[in-house]
Amino acid sequence: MSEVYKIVSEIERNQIIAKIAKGKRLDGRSLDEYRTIKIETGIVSKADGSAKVELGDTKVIVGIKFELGAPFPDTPEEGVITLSAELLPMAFPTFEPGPPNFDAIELARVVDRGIRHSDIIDRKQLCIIPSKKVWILFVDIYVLDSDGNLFDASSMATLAALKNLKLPEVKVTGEEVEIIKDSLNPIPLKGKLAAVTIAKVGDYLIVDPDSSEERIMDARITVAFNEEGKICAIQKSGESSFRYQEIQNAITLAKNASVKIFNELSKVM
Amino acid sequence: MSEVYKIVSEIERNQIIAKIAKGKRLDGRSLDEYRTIKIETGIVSKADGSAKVELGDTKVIVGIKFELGAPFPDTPEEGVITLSAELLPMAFPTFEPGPPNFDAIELARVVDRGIRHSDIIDRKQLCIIPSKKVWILFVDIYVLDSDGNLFDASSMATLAALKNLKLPEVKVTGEEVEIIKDSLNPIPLKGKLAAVTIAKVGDYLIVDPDSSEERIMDARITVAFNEEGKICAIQKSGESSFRYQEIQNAITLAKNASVKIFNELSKVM
Amino acid sequence: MSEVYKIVSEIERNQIIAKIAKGKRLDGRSLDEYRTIKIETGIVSKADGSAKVELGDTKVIVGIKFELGAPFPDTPEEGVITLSAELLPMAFPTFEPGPPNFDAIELARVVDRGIRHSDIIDRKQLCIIPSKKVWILFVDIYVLDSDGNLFDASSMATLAALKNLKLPEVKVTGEEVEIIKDSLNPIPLKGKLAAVTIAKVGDYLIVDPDSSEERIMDARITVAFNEEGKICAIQKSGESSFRYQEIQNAITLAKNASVKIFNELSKVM
Amino acid sequence: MLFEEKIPEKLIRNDGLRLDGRKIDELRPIKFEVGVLSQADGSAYVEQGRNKIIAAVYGPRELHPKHLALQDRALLRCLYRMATFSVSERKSPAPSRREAELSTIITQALQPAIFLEYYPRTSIDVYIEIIEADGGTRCASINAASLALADAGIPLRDLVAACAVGKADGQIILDLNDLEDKYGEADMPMAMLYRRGDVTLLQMDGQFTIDEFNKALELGKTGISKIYQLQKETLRNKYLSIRDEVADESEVRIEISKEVEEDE
Amino acid sequence: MLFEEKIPEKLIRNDGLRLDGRKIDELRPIKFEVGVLSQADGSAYVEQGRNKIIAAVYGPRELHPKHLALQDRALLRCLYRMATFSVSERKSPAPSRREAELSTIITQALQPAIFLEYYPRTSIDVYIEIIEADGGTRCASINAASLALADAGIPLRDLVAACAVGKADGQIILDLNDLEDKYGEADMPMAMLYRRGDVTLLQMDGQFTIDEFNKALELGKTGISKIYQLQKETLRNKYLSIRDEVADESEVRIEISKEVEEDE
Amino acid sequence: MLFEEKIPEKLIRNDGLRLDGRKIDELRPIKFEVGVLSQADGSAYVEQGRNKIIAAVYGPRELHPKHLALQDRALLRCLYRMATFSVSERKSPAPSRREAELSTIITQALQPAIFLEYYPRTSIDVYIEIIEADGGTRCASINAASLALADAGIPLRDLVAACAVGKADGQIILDLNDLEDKYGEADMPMAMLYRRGDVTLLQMDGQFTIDEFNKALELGKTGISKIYQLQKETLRNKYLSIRDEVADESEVRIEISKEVEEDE
Repeated sequence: MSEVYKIVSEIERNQIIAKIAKGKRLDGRSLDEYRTIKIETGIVSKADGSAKVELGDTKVIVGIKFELGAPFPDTPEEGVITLSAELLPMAFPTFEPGPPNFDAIELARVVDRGIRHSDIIDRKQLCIIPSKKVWILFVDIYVLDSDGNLFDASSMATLAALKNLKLPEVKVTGEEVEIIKDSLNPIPLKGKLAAVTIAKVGDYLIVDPDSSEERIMDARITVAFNEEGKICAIQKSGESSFRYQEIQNAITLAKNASVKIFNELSKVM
Repeated sequence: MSEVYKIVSEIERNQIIAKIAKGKRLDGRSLDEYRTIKIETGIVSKADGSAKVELGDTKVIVGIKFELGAPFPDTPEEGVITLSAELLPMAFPTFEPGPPNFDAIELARVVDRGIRHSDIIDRKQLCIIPSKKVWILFVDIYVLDSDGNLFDASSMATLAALKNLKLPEVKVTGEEVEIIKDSLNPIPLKGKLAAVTIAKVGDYLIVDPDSSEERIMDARITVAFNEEGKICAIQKSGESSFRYQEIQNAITLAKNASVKIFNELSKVM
Repeated sequence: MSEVYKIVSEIERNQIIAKIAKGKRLDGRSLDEYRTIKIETGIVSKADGSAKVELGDTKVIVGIKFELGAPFPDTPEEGVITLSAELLPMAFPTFEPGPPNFDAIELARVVDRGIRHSDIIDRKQLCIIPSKKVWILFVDIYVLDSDGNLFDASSMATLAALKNLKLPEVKVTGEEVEIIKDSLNPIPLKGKLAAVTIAKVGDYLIVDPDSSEERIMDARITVAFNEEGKICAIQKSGESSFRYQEIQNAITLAKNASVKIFNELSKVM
Repeated sequence: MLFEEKIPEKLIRNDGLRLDGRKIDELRPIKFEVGVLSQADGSAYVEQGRNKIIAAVYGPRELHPKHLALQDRALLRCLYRMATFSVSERKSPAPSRREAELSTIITQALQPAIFLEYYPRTSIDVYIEIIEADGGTRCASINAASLALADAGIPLRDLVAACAVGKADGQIILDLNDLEDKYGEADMPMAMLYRRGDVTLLQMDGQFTIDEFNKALELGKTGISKIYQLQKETLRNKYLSIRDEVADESEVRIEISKEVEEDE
Repeated sequence: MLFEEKIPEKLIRNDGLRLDGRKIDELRPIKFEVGVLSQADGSAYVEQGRNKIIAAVYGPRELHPKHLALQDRALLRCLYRMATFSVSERKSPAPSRREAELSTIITQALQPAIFLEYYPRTSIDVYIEIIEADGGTRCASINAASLALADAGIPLRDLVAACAVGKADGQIILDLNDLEDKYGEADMPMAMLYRRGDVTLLQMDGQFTIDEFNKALELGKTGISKIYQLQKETLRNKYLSIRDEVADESEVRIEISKEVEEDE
Repeated sequence: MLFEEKIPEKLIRNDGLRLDGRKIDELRPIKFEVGVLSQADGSAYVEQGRNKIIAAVYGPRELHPKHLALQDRALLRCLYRMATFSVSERKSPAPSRREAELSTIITQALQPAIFLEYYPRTSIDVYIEIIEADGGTRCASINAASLALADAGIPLRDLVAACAVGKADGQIILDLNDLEDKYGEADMPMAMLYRRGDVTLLQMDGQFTIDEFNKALELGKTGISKIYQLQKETLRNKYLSIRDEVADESEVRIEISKEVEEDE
């Protein structure tokens, strides 16, 4: 980071904090206000399931492809969901081409853990012949435009793409699996999931940070809830720490914000 | 590129163009004159087919190894030809060790496309049991000495190595394939292929550029012909463009030069 | 290497040589004296065999995991031993994370060649069904603390870990291999192996160099002996050469030092 | 690909139209949009048939690593990538040789259009993502990238427009779709600085007699001219809409690159 | 893993104890040792349950490659690696995504503890090797790394202590072992600068009601306080033993970081 | 390898000769050629038995990346690669560990021969390509590289000559071929600056008593002396042929490295 950049960044941080101290953010939102959410499904006809989410200016596409394959040895009766994320270099000036870096890995893991522990998908229903043949779902997240809070946007897009996914029926003869043409059905999902990210900026907690807020924030915590209000995943990240009490405040803020996400998801699910 | 190098290169370019304007090139050739071609086959006894081509000072070796394997799912009745190229760091001062760069990939692709679209090899004759067992040919091009026009030299060497290739007979019992010892036969090739490269230098088109001409050229076009005179592949490359009319002139020049290549190939095929 | 570092290194080299010329080394050892050896086995309960060796301050851990797998086609009646080494970046200031560099590859190869050519393990006893199923042993050397002479320390640790290795019994029905639970047995080893490293410093030969001696040495030779006193492997390394006569002197020094290693190994084998 | 594709018996129907109903010299439906991303300096979205492609431009900007910098001009770098779900059979997320090759091909096709000498020691980075592929992605990518460059305000000698020509059932056809690309007799992608008449991309696979080649070259040029007009319209509309927006607020007038505008 | 693991029916026995005999709020046996390596600037060995972990520190030192250097502080880099034989099924020696992820997680957990601003343009490298893994390696690694940093004499705001809490058979439990981690209902690793009350690591997988979460957070803090005390004792003992050694020879007294000592 | 190789019962026939008809202390037929490439600064082609190897030298030249440069001498880098078709079973084109290992071994074998201190901060790059392999490629590569270095006019203390010795059917044999390498009882490649008596490469696999070792060492030295003579002859002939060529044109006389010439 150059010295000049550091000074600019320090000035920017002060401006943002000054505004937040008065209960407002640069784009006019209040501290606990979520940006506009727009969800579309079925946007890629060659994908087996797909969705696009716009969260303010942030744009994320998720596409799913299925394959037949073997289950993991320790879960012989469960299908496999492989989730990965790419932060496309077009999405932000500092994103670079290359294999997934920590941020991309973390993004995929946080979304994956939310989906996994919310029990939204019964992996058993992806099993065809135990220990032999299961559906393998490749869920690929592409961040096209990164204006902050990729965790929440990607989580919504993944859920919507899973809802949009269709799998064919199969005919099993012995160990042979034959796919029945033009027999596509959606897979049942149990409930929904809302991941909500809270950023810490100085002594303040703000909901759904945009990219300028993320640039100057101290730390961040993402909390995923299921529809019953249970916490299914938490991830604190960033170079700084939360005070013990702030953790509890963040959980409350996130819980409140989850309502809006559930509402938006309901429109497509 | 250092400033000094740029100036030197500018001077060199001017010298070459001045000469070309008078109808001659630095090595005495006329604009449409091809260098001496020397083709040898069977130069590596551990290869299943091999050839060496010298085009002026350019030296290229091609070796072929066969393996038994599965066909591609979308061409179950065809064998597989896998062609790759290495620009050995010994071949030119600026060539570097490492995985194939764009130039090596382009070289392999241009040779491959010529071979593929000229229908010289009937891939069906490489099939043993449809969908199960076919011959896989690994055709590897090694550039040892790079004095320009690698496309044409590699294309000739690949053709000669394919002519030199011998495959064993097999005995098929159910799905078992047994290779019959000491039963090697060449594979039938239908016709020949001549790839001819034309470089654009200023307003001039020259045939078979050497490395000094390639260094200062604006752009390049390679055209591959089969023996009937049909075009089987074209590749324009280089950082600059051709005028619309120049494209047609280049095709004519290439067509004329192809005669010499067919003559040389006839000596070994 | 910075100029300053070079001068410091030159001074250090002169000090060490001056001392050696008087028959002593910086840590008080005589030229042909080996450091204290400490060998422990069974130190990692999740490994199938393990050992730790301390040679002075040098610390090496070796762990072995077995798997069922196919033999190499050219040795259908032999199990497979795959040996690799990691020079952990914690072990020395200049060791860097990343794939094995030349030093790590050389370390693994020298240990492997000693084990292989000493015939200590009959690979045939690792065969279950010829051409089909054999035991594959993954022997992994981790250097934790590198105070010189990794070859000898790693060689001892590998031997001790092999002694500590236990394989389960199997029941073979046709081509099915069933592993019998809780039926672990050690594998018989024929004899022992002692690898001894001699460093050349100026005109002197010293046994078991530590890291400061290795830093300033000219070259190094490692000689592995079996219990009958036969040479099973030699590796000369380093940027400089040995005089023809020095080679023979080094062999004699190594032979003498091997006695101590055989003694220490006897305590655990 | 779980359901096997049926190989078509013919690509040109008895009524002389192609399987998708187009005439032999007809382009697929095209949709161009610019300024679709918030962070990039310029961006464009292109649909050409069922191809869905986004291109974004960053630059001219400082270049890392620095030793790649050119003393006398900007370094143009294009990166062509396909989403894993953009094709029938899932594409591995690892960069393929084909992607590396197309990245360079596209760079070479765009390079002659840009006044790179205005920005020595910088880089101009063009990122192209194939969201869905349907034959002719390299040409559609060039069209998208060219729009994104203009949207980023980078001075251009001319827009680059691209289109493939080919041969199917013995006839020369324009703008091949997936099936025609796969089962046709020849495929020849072209790109031109149309107004200047410079050919910056020319590749060919298949078999052409020299006569067929000449005919194809001419048809390609015609297709390119239509795409070129559409690119310019897209930019003009964007420019007008920006002017409208701006006018509402402050009456300030924004000029976009003269190069793009002058040839009407 | 050749012998299949039996999935336990219950994780809490009828007598209220866990399968390894611990109470629900009891830590596993812990062994801390510092200064275990000769070449590293600082090092520590940790056993926590059957976890066996070594951490070593180099730095502050010159940083390669230089362009990574930070102008205003040291760059902290942690590298978490597992030995191939540390787990039931052999781990591939190639670095995994999980290792990359944990390396960053651990870096973030330690970073707030270090006065990085004292050493601009340098690096502080922390290398962690898992010799044997038994659940909760990330927390045990943080404990080891924190000790190694102190052993290297690097000025710290506070020691970082870490411990996981979770849920098994509906009960909130402390310091999960392998089985509890795998078959329990929730796992929440935490790290704190205990004395300062700063949470530097918090992750959760599984399901917690908000009440359970609050209870778990509190139990985690209690576990961390015990580990924190043990870390300090370990350093104090080392410090005393060094003083003894030194006293024998020359009576010179060595001061270790005041930060570590003052809070007794 | 589709046809299985038959393992030979004996390597030494009843008449005391080896399977290829050689005496136990006889070298394989050798062909040395220098100046075989047009672009490289120096080059050599070697056939030793059925080994076919090309070596080329570039340098002393500017070194990239620069941070690898040595302040007090040139950096010697050898790269040993095998063509995919050089061995019975196709070699993967990816660099193998064995190639990396041999590259360093060969660098160490050549390094003591070169006046690297004459060219600080530069690199001398030696590229070796195995066109066909037949046992003993590392020694044949050293012989080729040594000639290429001389051909490039790089000042040498002495030529490096290399040869393997080994054991087969209990006898010490010179210059092992593929079969002897594979099925023999010991293999010991050696390289020397022959005139100086310096051993720059010594490796051994197999089993030797100390007596056998001493005998092998002596036989290796004898083999190396013959190769050394042949290397010098090759260079002398090249030198004469250059002088002839030059004389025809201009009577100018070219001197090649005195080091190479003086010891006749």
